[in-house]
Amino acid sequence: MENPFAEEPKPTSAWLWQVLTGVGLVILLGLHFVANHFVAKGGLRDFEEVVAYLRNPVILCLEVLFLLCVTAHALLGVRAIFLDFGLSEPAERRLDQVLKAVGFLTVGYGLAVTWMVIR
Amino acid sequence: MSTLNYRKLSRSGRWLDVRRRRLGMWAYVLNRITGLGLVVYLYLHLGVLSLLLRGPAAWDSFVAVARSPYVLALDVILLAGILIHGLNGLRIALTGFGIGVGAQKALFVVIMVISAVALWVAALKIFRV
Amino acid sequence: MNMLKVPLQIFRYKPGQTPGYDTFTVEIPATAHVIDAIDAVWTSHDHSLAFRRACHHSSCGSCAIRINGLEKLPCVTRVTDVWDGRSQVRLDPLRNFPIVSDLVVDMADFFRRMSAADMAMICEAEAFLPFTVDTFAVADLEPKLVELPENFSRFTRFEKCIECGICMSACPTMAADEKFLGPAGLAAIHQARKKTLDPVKVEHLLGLADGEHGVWRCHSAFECTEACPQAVDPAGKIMALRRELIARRFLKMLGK
Amino acid sequence: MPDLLELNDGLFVAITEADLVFKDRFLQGCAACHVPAREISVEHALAVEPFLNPKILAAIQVPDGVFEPFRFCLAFLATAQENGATIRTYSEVTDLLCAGKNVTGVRIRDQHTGKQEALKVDLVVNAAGPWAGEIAAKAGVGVPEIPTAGVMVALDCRLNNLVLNRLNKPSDGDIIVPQRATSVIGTTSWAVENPDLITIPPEHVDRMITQGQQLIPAVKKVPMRAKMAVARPLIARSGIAARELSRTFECFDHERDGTNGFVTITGGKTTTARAMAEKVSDMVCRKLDISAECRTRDTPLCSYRLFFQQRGSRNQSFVGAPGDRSSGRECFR
Repeated sequence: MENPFAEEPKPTSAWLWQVLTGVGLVILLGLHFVANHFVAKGGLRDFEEVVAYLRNPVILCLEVLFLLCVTAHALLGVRAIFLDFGLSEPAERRLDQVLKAVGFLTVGYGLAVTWMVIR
Repeated sequence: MSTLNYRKLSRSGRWLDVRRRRLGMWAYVLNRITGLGLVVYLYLHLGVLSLLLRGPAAWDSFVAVARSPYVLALDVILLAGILIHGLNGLRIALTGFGIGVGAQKALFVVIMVISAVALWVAALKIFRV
Repeated sequence: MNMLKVPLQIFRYKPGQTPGYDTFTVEIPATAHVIDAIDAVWTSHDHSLAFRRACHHSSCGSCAIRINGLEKLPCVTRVTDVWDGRSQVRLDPLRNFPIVSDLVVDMADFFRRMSAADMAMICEAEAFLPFTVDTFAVADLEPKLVELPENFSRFTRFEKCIECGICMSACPTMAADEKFLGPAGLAAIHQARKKTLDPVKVEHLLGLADGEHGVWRCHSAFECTEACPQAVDPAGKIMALRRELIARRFLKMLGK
Repeated sequence: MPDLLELNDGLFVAITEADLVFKDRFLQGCAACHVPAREISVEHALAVEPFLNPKILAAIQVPDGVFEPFRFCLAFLATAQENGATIRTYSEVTDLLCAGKNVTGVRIRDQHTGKQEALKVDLVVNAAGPWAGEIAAKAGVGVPEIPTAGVMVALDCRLNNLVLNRLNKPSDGDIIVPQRATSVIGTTSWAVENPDLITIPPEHVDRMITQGQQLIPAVKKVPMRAKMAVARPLIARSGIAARELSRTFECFDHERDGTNGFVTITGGKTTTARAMAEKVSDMVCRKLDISAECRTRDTPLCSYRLFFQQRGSRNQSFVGAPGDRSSGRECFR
């Protein structure tokens, strides 16, 4: 029998991205937290404050970056858990497609909400 | 050769079994549980943000609910998850880059201590507002 | 000779039958190892008990099982170290392997992994004695430098890894993902990579480890390193491979 | 087979005047057998082996090596499997099938399944090691073999690189074999009734430790990792004590006892395993009228790792099987 372990698999950067987005999150979540829950009085902004806050272009960029990082990190994490189930090759490919779709929907939704709020 | 194999489903749940396991395993399981919790929270959070689209009244009534002590208690749990997952993530990143591999257990203890202290401070701050 | 009466609870499974536990009480010397207790069951209680053993001094790696749930080599584990004097000592086959019968597991996929890494069992010896893998108590002996005899350019020594499968059994990732190269396989890739200067071979070895089910599948639980009876430190080797693969990726990005 | 050998040579050292007297005889013996033995200075010997007894009087270096018996054996079996052999592990020979005085097959019990099975064969080769006598008795023939046990003591660390021997006639505790991270002191020698039931006499273990200290004094400072005793098949010679029996091997065609279809190979040691196989194969060929030359001398062995791969199950994940293809039974817990 052929030895399946002796074949070089496709290289992957998933773990590296998980770590990079993770490090990004530590920084961005820190900022997000401080800005939204510590600086804001009472720990949360009311509607007017949220709109004003998001209209600041620097904040907007950071929040969008945060959205990208957190979605990627979360879905890579979910993917890692699913890969631990020892899926077949086609199932692994399907998993990637589904998670990519979920990722685009999540980011799209987040951007849409933000756009409608600051419009 | 006929062999006894464990069912795939029961095998897949084995990562949760921490009986007689050591610190590194606890860190892994904690990281995974907090990670799953945070994914759930992420989508709840995104869902809640849709209230912003329903205008100031909807949002501000949510803010009022969010300031109730019960929700604040949930916030403390969330914060615990974030602290453990975030700091342990840094530990995994470091060891993955080949740094502090020999000290992984000590690192885990350190992050748990930092988490506990930070959580205490944050909880005091949250409930005093 | 001081004798002990030790109750053993042993996992039993024969093809086509329902798995379960059998209990035996064996009489063995107080200085006996767990493998001697298993031997005693086989010789004086039940000749159909299937188990593996060969060298009796942690060199062959064939006897690995779980004693009270933890992966151990029964040939170097004293009964008194795992028995509290009252309760039964439970013996199970390794986890994460198909069970052939009783305490015997199917090592085929384990050795497929080891064959893929193709690590030679022989390596160069350090220039000092005594040599010990760190799990065993170091005697209070000063290390002494050794000189090579004429016509010798080096002393050789067997690799620390005895291919017992304990790390694969202890690994939580291994539990579900059959495609995972596993701690032993990855540690062997690292060791083989360290021993070669041939760039093609290095490329191939790193390529083997650089997959979704290679070094990146590890969840850093470090159970393999904790369980390894030979101080191979598979988790450390996995981290070293990650470091090298990441470094190469960054260098490639910089166009080198 | 270089992958399975630590080839670090060996040292024979003289500790007493009596050992020194033996030296010339030893060197002459080596020369007669074309073994390139050479005397090295005591200072050099102590530099090569720093834990060696500093009081040694002479040291002789000989080519030697240490192997891994289990992997060595697997390599033989893997090569046999690769060449078409079927290997039935965990199968105990419960009886021999006989037609009159002749042997026509074996009855075995597979300990994995518990099933009994009768195998009809052209010829049975009894290579059961210390159990050879027991098997031969089932055919009603005798083999002059004495299962002889020896105690070995493995230490918690490795104290020498070369195989250390006492320069004298074989005696208890006269050798320290290093392997990987251990040094193994050997050995004693006593005849046993049942090779399956060997009780280690505690005084033998003590003797290993005290005798071992003659070669390496540091032995007393190192904890014991394991102690074991296994039986070797020694060929009996009338009037010779077990300790003095040599490790030669012999091949018996039981036609001499009036029993056809049955051959026993016994005695010997792993060092002579291939030669033993050659001798018995030649005898098998002669008896079955096959004219073939034994090729084992030039046949490189397969990797021992193949042994399990050739016979084990396939990894289900890779063949894309949906779900679990096991016996369908769930292990509780």
